[in-house]
Formats: sequence, structure tokens, C-alpha cells
Amino acid sequence: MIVSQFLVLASLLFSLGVYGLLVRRNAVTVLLAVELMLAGVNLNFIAFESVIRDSLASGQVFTIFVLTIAAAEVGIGLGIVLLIFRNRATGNVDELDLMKW
Amino acid sequence: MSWFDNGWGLSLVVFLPALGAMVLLGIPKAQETAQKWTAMLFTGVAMVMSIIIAATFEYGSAEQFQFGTKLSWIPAIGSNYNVGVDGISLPLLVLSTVITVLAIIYSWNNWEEPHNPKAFLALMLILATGMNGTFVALDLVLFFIFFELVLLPMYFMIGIWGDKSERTLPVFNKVVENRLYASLKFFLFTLFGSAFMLLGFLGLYFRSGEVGAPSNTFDIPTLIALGSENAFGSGTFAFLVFGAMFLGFAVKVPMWPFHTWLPDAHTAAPTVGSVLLAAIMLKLGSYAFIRISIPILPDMAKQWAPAIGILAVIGIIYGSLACLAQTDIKRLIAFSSVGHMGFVMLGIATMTDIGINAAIIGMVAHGIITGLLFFLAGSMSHRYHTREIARLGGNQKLMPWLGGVLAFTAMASLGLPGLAGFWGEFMALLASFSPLDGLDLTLFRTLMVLGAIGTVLTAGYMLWLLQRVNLGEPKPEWDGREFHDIDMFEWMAWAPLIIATVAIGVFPNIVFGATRDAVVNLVQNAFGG
Amino acid sequence: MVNTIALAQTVLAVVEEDGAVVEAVELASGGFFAQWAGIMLLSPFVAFIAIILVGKRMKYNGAELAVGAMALNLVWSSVLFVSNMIDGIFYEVGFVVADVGQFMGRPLVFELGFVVDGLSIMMYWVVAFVSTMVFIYAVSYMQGDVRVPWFFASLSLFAGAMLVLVGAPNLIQLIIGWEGVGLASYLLIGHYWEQKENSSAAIKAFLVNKVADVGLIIGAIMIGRTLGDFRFSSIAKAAIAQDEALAGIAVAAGLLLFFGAMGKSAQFPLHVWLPDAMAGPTPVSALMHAATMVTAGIYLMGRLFPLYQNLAQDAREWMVPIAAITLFAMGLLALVTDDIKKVLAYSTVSQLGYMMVAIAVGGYTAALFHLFTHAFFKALLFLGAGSVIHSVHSNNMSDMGGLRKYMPTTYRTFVIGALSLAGIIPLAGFWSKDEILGVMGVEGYTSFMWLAIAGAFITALYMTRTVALTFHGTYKGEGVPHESPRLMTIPLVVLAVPATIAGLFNIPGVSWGSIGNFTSWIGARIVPMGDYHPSSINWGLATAGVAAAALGIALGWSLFGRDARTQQLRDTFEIPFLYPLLRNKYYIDDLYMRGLVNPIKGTVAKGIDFVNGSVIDGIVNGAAFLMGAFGRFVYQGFDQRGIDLAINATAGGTSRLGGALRFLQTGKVQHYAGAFVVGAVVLVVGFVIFT
Amino acid sequence: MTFGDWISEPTNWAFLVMAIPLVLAAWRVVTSRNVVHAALSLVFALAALAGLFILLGAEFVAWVLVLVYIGAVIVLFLFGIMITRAPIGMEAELSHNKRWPAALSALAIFVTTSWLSVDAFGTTKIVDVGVPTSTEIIGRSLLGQFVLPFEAVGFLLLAALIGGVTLARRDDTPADEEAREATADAEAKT
Repeated sequence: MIVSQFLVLASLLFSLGVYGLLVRRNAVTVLLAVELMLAGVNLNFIAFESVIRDSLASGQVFTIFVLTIAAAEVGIGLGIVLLIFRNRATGNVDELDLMKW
Repeated sequence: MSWFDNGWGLSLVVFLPALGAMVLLGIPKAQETAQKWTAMLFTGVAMVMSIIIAATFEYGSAEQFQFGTKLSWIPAIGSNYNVGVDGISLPLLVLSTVITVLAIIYSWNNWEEPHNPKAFLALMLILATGMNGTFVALDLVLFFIFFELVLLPMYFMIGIWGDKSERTLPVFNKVVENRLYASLKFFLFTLFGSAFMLLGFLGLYFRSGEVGAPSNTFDIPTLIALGSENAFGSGTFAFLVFGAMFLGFAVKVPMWPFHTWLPDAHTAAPTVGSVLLAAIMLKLGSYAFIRISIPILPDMAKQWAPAIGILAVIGIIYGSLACLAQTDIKRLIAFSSVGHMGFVMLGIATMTDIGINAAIIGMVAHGIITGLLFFLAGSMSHRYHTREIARLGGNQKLMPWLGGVLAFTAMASLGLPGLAGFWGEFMALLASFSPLDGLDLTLFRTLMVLGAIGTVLTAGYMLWLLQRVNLGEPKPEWDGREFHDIDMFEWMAWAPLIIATVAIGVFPNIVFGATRDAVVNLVQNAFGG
Repeated sequence: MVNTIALAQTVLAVVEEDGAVVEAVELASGGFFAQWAGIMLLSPFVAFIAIILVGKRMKYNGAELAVGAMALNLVWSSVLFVSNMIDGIFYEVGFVVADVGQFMGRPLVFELGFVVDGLSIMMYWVVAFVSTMVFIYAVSYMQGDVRVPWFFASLSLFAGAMLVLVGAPNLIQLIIGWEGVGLASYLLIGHYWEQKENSSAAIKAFLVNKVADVGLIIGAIMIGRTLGDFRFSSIAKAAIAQDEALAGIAVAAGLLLFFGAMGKSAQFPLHVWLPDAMAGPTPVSALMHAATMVTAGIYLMGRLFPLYQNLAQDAREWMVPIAAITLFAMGLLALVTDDIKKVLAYSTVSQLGYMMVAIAVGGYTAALFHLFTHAFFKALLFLGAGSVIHSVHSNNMSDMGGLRKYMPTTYRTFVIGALSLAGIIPLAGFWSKDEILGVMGVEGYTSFMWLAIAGAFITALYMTRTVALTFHGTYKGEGVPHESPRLMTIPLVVLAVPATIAGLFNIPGVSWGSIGNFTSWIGARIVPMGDYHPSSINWGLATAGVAAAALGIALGWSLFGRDARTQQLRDTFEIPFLYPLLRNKYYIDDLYMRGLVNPIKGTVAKGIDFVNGSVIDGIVNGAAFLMGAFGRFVYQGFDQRGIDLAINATAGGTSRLGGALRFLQTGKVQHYAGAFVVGAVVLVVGFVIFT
Repeated sequence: MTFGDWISEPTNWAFLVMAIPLVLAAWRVVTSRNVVHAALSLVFALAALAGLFILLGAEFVAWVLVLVYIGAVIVLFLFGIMITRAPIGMEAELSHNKRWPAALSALAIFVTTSWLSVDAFGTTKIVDVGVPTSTEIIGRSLLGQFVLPFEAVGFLLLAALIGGVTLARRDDTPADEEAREATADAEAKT
């Protein structure tokens, strides 16, 4: 078992997340894609951790942090989505172009 | 009191007024009494400390900088906070602190429009810091900062509290408001000179490392030590540096033909502003000649001496003649300053110990006497609401004491022997009879004669002024008007000046005791004689 | 630091600072009164300040203080005067008031102090004596006048300055006193300053003296800078020793100092201020403009006599003619003047000419002797004139006449003074004038001597005219004249005494036992004067002088003696050409006013002011306006149309570019995210490729 | 190392067993036309990921992943989907039609990162496969060395909690409030 295989897998997960991020219209699914990207990152952390194995288990600790932040992000993100939906009656990100010129 | 001797005393003299200005800013605008007492307290303590410095000064070694300190300040350019007094700066420092206090006393109940004592006092205190600092700074950067610091308060003093009348500029037919015109002219003129002065300082700085200093330096004592070996030589570089500094100092003195800001500024300034301007600020330029130009660039000083002497004497004659044509009492006094500073510069131009001593006592005397004259002119215009000589007359009858003091001061100003003004004039002439070896004897003796003729003209305009203002019957327009004679605050402000005029006149060693050794040392270092 | 040059008969030494014995002189030190003579110099100043402060509240408006100070001086100087008669005194002390630097290897110092020797003691005494008399006289004369306390304060100031002047041990202090008396003169001439003529006269006096002071100051500077020392004793010793450096400048310096003396002693052509100075109260004229202050020039010449005698002989070529012109020409002016005080003023100028010519030809004693006697009789005459004026309230002789009957004391004393002035034997004036004539003859100035004799004739003529017009004939003025009060007549009588007998102290060849004579009194100097002293009376010259005076009196009496014709005669004394010349005072005043003062005050000053306002300030303002214009050009031409154009073009371009690019700004999150991703990839790839 | 060597290692079989469903599930997450399906696919993907974590010895993290994500976050998502009334059934417009640029971007990312990873680490072996890291180590680490970030993250979470509440709360207009107060008053009276 070599580390590269995990790395490539992580990168694949991340890329799929990116694809989803760019291609999805529904805000909730965009958030799902983001979760996928975070999963790729987490895999990366754990893979390296399994190689390095330092005494602090930094990779795993960081993964926990990422998970925590992801949870927070989901909470806030869904809140925003909820608000947008409430105000504009749509959950589609491509209809949200208030920042347009 | 070792803390006092090691720089604290001197630094407090310099910075207490500025501290006072900050405290003033914290006092509500309505509490004028508190403001006055605060200003009084800070300048008063500074004055007392300067007097303590004068009292504990070691006159036996007056050529050394005492009470000084040297702290690293801007290491990147080798500039230090270096202060100290020697015999040359001591009298001027004391003069400066004393005049400031007297000015505050004078203005106690006497504020020009638009009133606002808080701002006025704050400016005055900042001005005091600038003036005191210039006299004790021993670092060119520090010197420059203090030298320039005085500009700003004075600019606002003239521009805000100044004369609000208008006049038409000749030639251009432009109507200007006196205070705005004067303040701007004063500021720009001086700044113009200062720019060149700064160039000169930078020239010295960048050359100093090449000619023997451990590194490039702004340190005045170090530069003087270099100067005594004539390290800066007598080439084009030194010529230009001297010329640049000359321009800066000459504007401040002011020497003919850079003097035209002075009558305007003096005339437009509020009374206290005129007093401080005449009494102290004009001295900054001539002091800088003595402190910086001559010892650092002795060869150049010698080379420039004839030019300085000629301009000085032109200033004497020209100022006196211009006085004869004035119709405004303050403007007349202002032009008289041009003449008197001409004597100071003539003394400096001789490059001898006697001449420089003459210059210093001339500066002190001019500070006292002309300061008093401006106080008087201010008080008179305050009472008559005019400065026009033609409308005055019979002042001696309306206000006997004021007239008497005016007569006394005019006498002192025209150089009556036995009063302070005499020594500066007489010794300047004495020195020009035999200037430094190598200077043109014929030229300087001619200058001496012309300067002596200038004293006649000085007497002429002063007596004429007295005749028109003090003597005769009061003009009908003042019939039935009650004028109050000198009040208590005026007495308190003027009495010290009157006493000093007589005391220095009778016993000039009050000044020379401090300056002599320092000046002799300076001349010997610079010219090896 | 005190530099003392103490001399005593037993010490026989001049003690310098370092104690080295320099020279032996047989003079006494004078003891207490000489060593504390400074009190004399200071007491009038004390009186001056005291009168200013408390004079108003005193019964006689402070006159008590002034008289008191002068009485103290009179007593003190009398003691010195007598001791000097017996012993000969020299004492000099100087307090250093200024060390101003190095010169000729030693410190150059200015000293204030006093010198007590024959010359200064004589002057102290004369000043104190005349001052006391005048002050007493003035108490009554000035009663009810304006500013009496100030008047006495000024008089005290004058007395003090005069004593400082005559007591000066060096040129510096002399200058201080010199200008001090000038100031007092200014203040007192302008005492009635409500009228413009009076203050103008005061200014004129001050300024003419100031012009002369230029000479004095430069002369003093030349001597001081050559010798390294301003002390008269040093100058005298150097002169006796024929000091080479001093010899080099002696003539020039001598002439410059003489020029200074010409101003104070009203020598032609700087005499113009003295007649105008009569604008002051009469006691002032008597004290300052007759007896004491105007003789300061003579005193200076006498003080520096060794210089002129030993080194500056050539200066005589200028001094003698000027003095001779003064004595003759100014006497003539007295003939045509109506104002009694101005007559006396011209007379004073003329007499000062006598003194000056005497000292110029080398007659130290003769000049100072004339100064001595002149002080008494001219003060007497002025006070007499004041008494008359006080009585008739006019200065003009055309308002007088016949006063002999009304004012007998004044008349008698005035006549004594007039005769003394005219040089009638044996009054004081005769002896001093005779001595002057004698020394002129001996020194070889014969033609000038005859001019002086002619001057004596003129003197007698105008004095006779004055006496005749004032006291004889009939009274032409208004009101009834009356004799002046006691307080005024007593000084007249007292002054008449020395005016009569003072000459006896210097009869040639006569010495009054142990007190010697005037020659020996004023010969008590640090160095011998070496001037000429006649050993016996030159009867021929004496006869000539008296004859000239008698002739003058006779002519005067015949012209003016009869009252009926006086008025007309005064007006018909119209010798063509000469009369208008005299009436207009030789046009000298006009020359000064129109040729010098008015142009300077007017044209030149205005020209300078114009230059200042229009040329120099024109350049300054022009530069400012030019900079303003340049600034406007820079702003409008360059900034607005140049730089701003570029800026605006940039801005416009940016705006248009933005207009184009804004379509990129879709507002859609995913577009941004895509761009972000692509950017990240590009960056990473770029980083990998380029490192 | 050849593919033969690689495939002969048993752990790699385990890897493939978990990796292939992971990728497929991930694919479904981003392509599914049904939001709920996408969410459930994410559950599946995360479960597979947890397996991989266990394979790499990160047991604690794996269980955290399962508990937090699968247990909580996904529930959150499902609620989100319901509340926003997202189309629950099949929907053509869940993705927009500009797929190719997105795909290219994603591909570029994948190529870049994977190439860099392989280039950098090549055949670095993972030893100690399956040896779990003790939870004690992680606990000490979290509350020792990393206590400050730990607290910070905790704070962040709290903030997110409050933020979420604030955002999701329906703001009453003043009129609404008056109306409610009026109702409350009326209730109080009765």
C-alpha cells in the first residue's frame, strides 16, 4: 500500500467536489459538493498522517478540526440558503446575481 | 542637582512651554484664568530654570557647552538630541525665556480680536519652545527643526490675530488684507531661506565624513572641531554651502535686501507677536551665523565677510532712511530693526572677538529695546485705535508715563551711551576699524564711517518720531477723551526691560561676562588668532 | 576688577595693574575726597531719580534735592579745588564694566570711573558752582511753570552727565557723558515742547551734536584701536613718548575728535544749534549753553592736549582757521539780533571760538582760563537776561529799554558781566582774553591774533548795544517791570564776584604763594602740558585789546546809547550786502535745511520707501505673483490639460475597459468559483514549471 | 513496483473495495438529479471514507466521521432540503447545462494535484497498515498542544450555532409584533 493511491483518490474526490460546485444549481447540492471537497482534504490529511505518524497525531487532529469547521459551515450555509429561499423564493445559485454590475 | 546639570534642566527649559501648550489644550475654552495661569506657570518655571542655569553657569569655562546632554535620536543619519549652552547662547536663552513671560504678563487682559486666549497662548508656548530650542540645539537637524518650529505659531498669530485692515500693493495694484499678506509673506520668505539652509546643512553632513569625522554627522561641536582645522576648505563646495546657509540666516536676520517681510509682518502682527518677533526671532538668524557659519566654515566666512559687511551697512543706512518716510508707528519701528540688525551683522562681518561680542550685546539690547518699543506701540494703538503717526501727538500730555517710557526707549534705541543700545553700535564700529587680518581695511573703515553716519540718521528718525507722537499739543480729535496711563500689567511687563536697558548700559559685563571667553575661543579656533 | 592709578607725593609712582613702577610724578593722591570723588558724579543721578519719584510731592517740586546734590558737589569740589591749589592732585580709578575680547595681546576693557586732577577739579568746581547758582536761581525763575519737577530732574541729569564727562578717565566714559549732556540738553531745550519750534530746536541740537559725535566716536575708535587702551592717561603718556603707532593716526584722530568738539562747542559751521537752543528756559541757557556744556569741546581738547601738542601739530592748520572764523563771524551775528538770549548765544559761540583758537594754537592754559572766567560772566549775563525776561515777559530787546531804573541789581551785575566779557581791565575777561592773544602771538599766528583783537572790538560793540537797548532809554514794553525776587538776584551778585576777580588768579608772572596760580592748578596732570606761559604782562598787546574794546564801547554807545534813535538805528544798521547776510545767519541754516535735512527727510526717504515698496517688494511680490501665474499655468495648462488629460484619459479608458469587462462580473458565484479554480491551477502549474 | 506487486497486497484489495464505491458514490453526489439521492450518496461516500480511515489507522476520526457526518450533518442537510422545498423528486434542472467548462476545470485540478502528489511521493509505502492510533494520543494532543485551536474551534462552533439560529429565525416586522402583543393582551384579559 503506497501513499500515492490515497492521494490520487483524495484528489479525485476533491475534483468531483469541484465539478459539483461548479455545475450544481441548487444551493443545497452545492453545499453537498463542498462537503465532498472537504472529504478529499480529510483523506489527504489521514494519508499523510499514516506515513508520518508523529507523536501528536497532527493529521488526525486537523481532520477533526476540519470536520468541526465543516459542521459549522453547513450550519451557517444552510441558514443562509434558508434565508435566501425565504426572501427570493428560489434555491438556485445561478439566479442569485445581486452582485452583478 | 546632577539631574539638572545633565541635560534635564536645559531640556525642561525648552520643552516645558510645549508641555504647557498641551495642557492648555485640555482646559475648556471658557476658563481663561486657568489658561493664563497655566501658560504663566510653564513659562515661568522655564524662566526660573533658565535663570538658575545662568546663575550656576561656570563662567570660567564659558567656551564649553554646559548643562548639556547627548542622546541618540535618529541613528540612521547620525543625528543626536544634543543640547547645551555656552557663553554665546546663554544670554540669548535667558532673554528668550524672560521676554516670553513678559509677553504673557502683558497680554493678561489685553487680547486682540478674535480673542481666544487659549489658542493664542498655546501658539505662544510653542513659539517659546522653538526659540529656546534653537538657542540650545547642538545638532543641525535639531537646530533646523526648532528653527522652523517658530514659523508656524507666528504664521497663525499674524494670520489670525493680525491687522485686519487692507492696503494696496504698489506696482501690482492689488488689494490685500494686511494680516494675510504679511503672514504668507513671512512664512514663504523664511521658508525660502530655510530651504537653502537645509541644503547647506546637508552639504556639511555629506562632506563631514570625508574630511575627518568618524562618520557623516550633524553634530555641531564635531563640525566646529572640523572647522577649526578648516576641514571643509575654501573651494566651490564650501562657498556654496556657506552661501546657502547665508541665505537662510540672512532672511531671518533680516539683512538687506531680504528684509521686506519684516515691516509687513511686524506691522500686521498682534502686539505680542511683534514683540516676540523683534525681540527673539530676529536673533535666531544672527545667532546661527555665530554658532554655525563662522566656526564651521571660517575660510568662507572670511571670504564672505566683505559682502556681509556691505549688506549690513546698506541695511543700516537704508533702514534709517526708510524710517524717515514711514507714517505707521509700528512700521517705523520695524524698519528701525533693519538698521539695528545691520549693526549686529556689521559686528559679525568683522570676524573679530570684539565684533562678535558687539553682535551679541547688540542682539540682546535690540531684543530688550525693540521689544519694549513694540509693547509701547501696541499699547498706544490699543488706546488710540490708530497707528498713524500723523494722527498722534501730545502723547506726553495725554499719558505722561507712557510718553516718558516711550521717550526713554527711543533714546535707548538710538544708541544713547549709558543705555544698552550703545554698546552694540559702538563696538561694531570699533571692531570694523580693525577687522580680522586679511580683510580689506579700507572697505571696513569705510563701512565704519557709513555705519557711524547711520547712527545720526537713527537719532534723526527716532527724535522725529518722538516729536510727532509725544510732543506738541494733542490733536483735536482726542479732545475730551480719557486715556488711562500705563496700567499694572504693562508696568510689570515693561519694568524689567527698562531696568535691563539701564543695567546693561551701565554694566555691559552682564552680557560680556558670559560671552567673552566663548567668543574669544570661537575666534581663535576659527581664525587661529 | 579695579584699575587704579594712584599717585601720592611719597609714593612717587604710577602704579599700573601689575604693580610695575612706570613713572614718577610729584603729585598728591588727594586723599579721601579724591578717592571718593565718584560720589560727586553719582549724587546728581540719585537726585534725578528721587525727583522723578517724589519731586511732585515736595514743597519746591524737588528743587531741594537738585540744589542739595549740587551743594554737596560744591563743597566737595571746593575741598578738592583748594587741596589741588596747594599740592596738585592726581587720582584715577576705573571700574571695568566690559571685557570685550583680546586686542594687541591683552584684554580690551571698557572702564567707568573718574579722574581727579587739576583739569577735572577745575571743571568739577565750575560745574558745581555755576550749577548751584543756576539751580537756586531757577527755583524762583521757574515758579509756577509747567513740569517743574521734571525740569529739576533734567537739570540734575545734566549735572550728573556733565560730571561724568569731565570726570571721565577714558574716551568711552567721556562719550557716555558727552551724549548724556546732549540728552539733557535735548530735554531742556524742548522743555516747552507744546510748541513745535521748541521741540524742533531740541532735535536740531541733538542731531547737530550727533553728527559731530560721528567724528568723536571714530576718533576715539582710532585712538583706542591703535593704542589698545582708551585711557586719557595712556594717551597722554604715549603722546609724550612720541609713540609711533599713535603718531601715525594722531592728526586724523585729532581732527576727528576736534570735529566732535566742534559740535558740542558750537564751532562754525556746526554752531547752528546753539542760537536755537535758546528756546529752553533761561537758567538752562545759562548753565548749559553758556557756562558748562558747550565748553565740553574745549575740555576735550584740553584733556587731549598732549596729543595735539606732541603728535597732532598739523591738525592746527584746520583747527585755527575754523575757530578764528567762529570767533569773528559769530560775533557779527550778535550785532543784528533782537532776541537778547540769542545775542548772548552768538556771543557764547564767539567766545568758544576764542577758547578753541587758543587751544588750537597751543594755549592750554589760556583756553581753559578763558573757559573758567567765561563760565562766570556768561552765566551772569544769561541769568541777568533771564531776570529781565522774567520781568518783561519778552525776549526781544525792542520790548525793553530803560530797565536800569526798575531793576538796579540786575543792571549792575549785567554791566559787570558785559564789561568782563568785553575785556575791560581789570575784570576777569580781560586777563583771559589777553592771555589768548598773547599765546597766539607767541605761537606765530599773528594775523589770526589781529582777527581776535577785531573780535574783541565786535564783542564790546554788541555788548554795548545790548546794555543800551535793554537798560537805557525808555521802556517800550507792556506792564510795569519790577526787580526780580531775592532768590534770583542773589545768584547774580554771587556770580558777579568771580566775574570780576577771577582774572587775578592768572596774571602773567604772578603766583599767589602756596596756592600758586591758575596755570599751576590745571597743570596738575599726569604728564606736563608744555604749553606757553607768559612770564610777564605784554603791555603792548594788553593795550591793543583794551583799546579795541574801548573803541567798541564808544562806537556802540554812540550808535545805540541815545534812546530816541535806538529803534530806528537798529533797523537802519543796514550795510548793504552784509546786513542781509547777517540777518539770515549767513544762510547756513537754510543751507542745512534745504540742502540736507529736507531732502533726506523728504525726497531721499520717500525714494527709499518707494524702492522698498515698489522695487524690492515689487520683486518679492512679483516673484510671488509670477509663481502664482506660473502655478495657474501649471494648473490650467499643464495640470488640467496635460496631466489631468492623461489622468482623465486613463480614467476614461479604464471606465470603458471596465464597461467591457463588467460582463465578466456575472454576479454568479459559480462563475467566480470556476475562475478561482482555473486561476489556482494556472498558478500551481506556473509555479511548478518555473521553479 | 508493478501493478502485479500492488494487487498482490491484501490491503490493497481492501482499499479497492472501499475506494471504488467511494468514487461511484461521489459521482452520484455531483450528478444525481435528485437532491435526496445526492445527499444519501454522500452518506454512502462518507461511510466508505470512514472505512478508508480505519484502513489507515485513524479509527477515532473514522467514528467521528460516521457519528458527526452521517449521524448529524446529513440529517441537517435533509432538513435543509425539506425546508427549502427543494425539488425532492427527479429534476432535470438540478444542474445547469454548462458542464464542460466545469468538467474541464475539475479535470485540470485533478490532473495537477494527482500528478504533483505522485511526482512527489511516488511509491512511498505506508507501513503499520491498520495499526490504530490510540484515542489517548489524540485526546492528549487536542487538549495539550492544540488546546488553543481546539477552544477557538469550539467558539467558532458556538458562533455558528448562534449565527444559524439568528439567520434562520423569522424576523417580525413591528406590525407583526404589535399584532402579537395585542393577541397576548387579549389572551391575558380573557
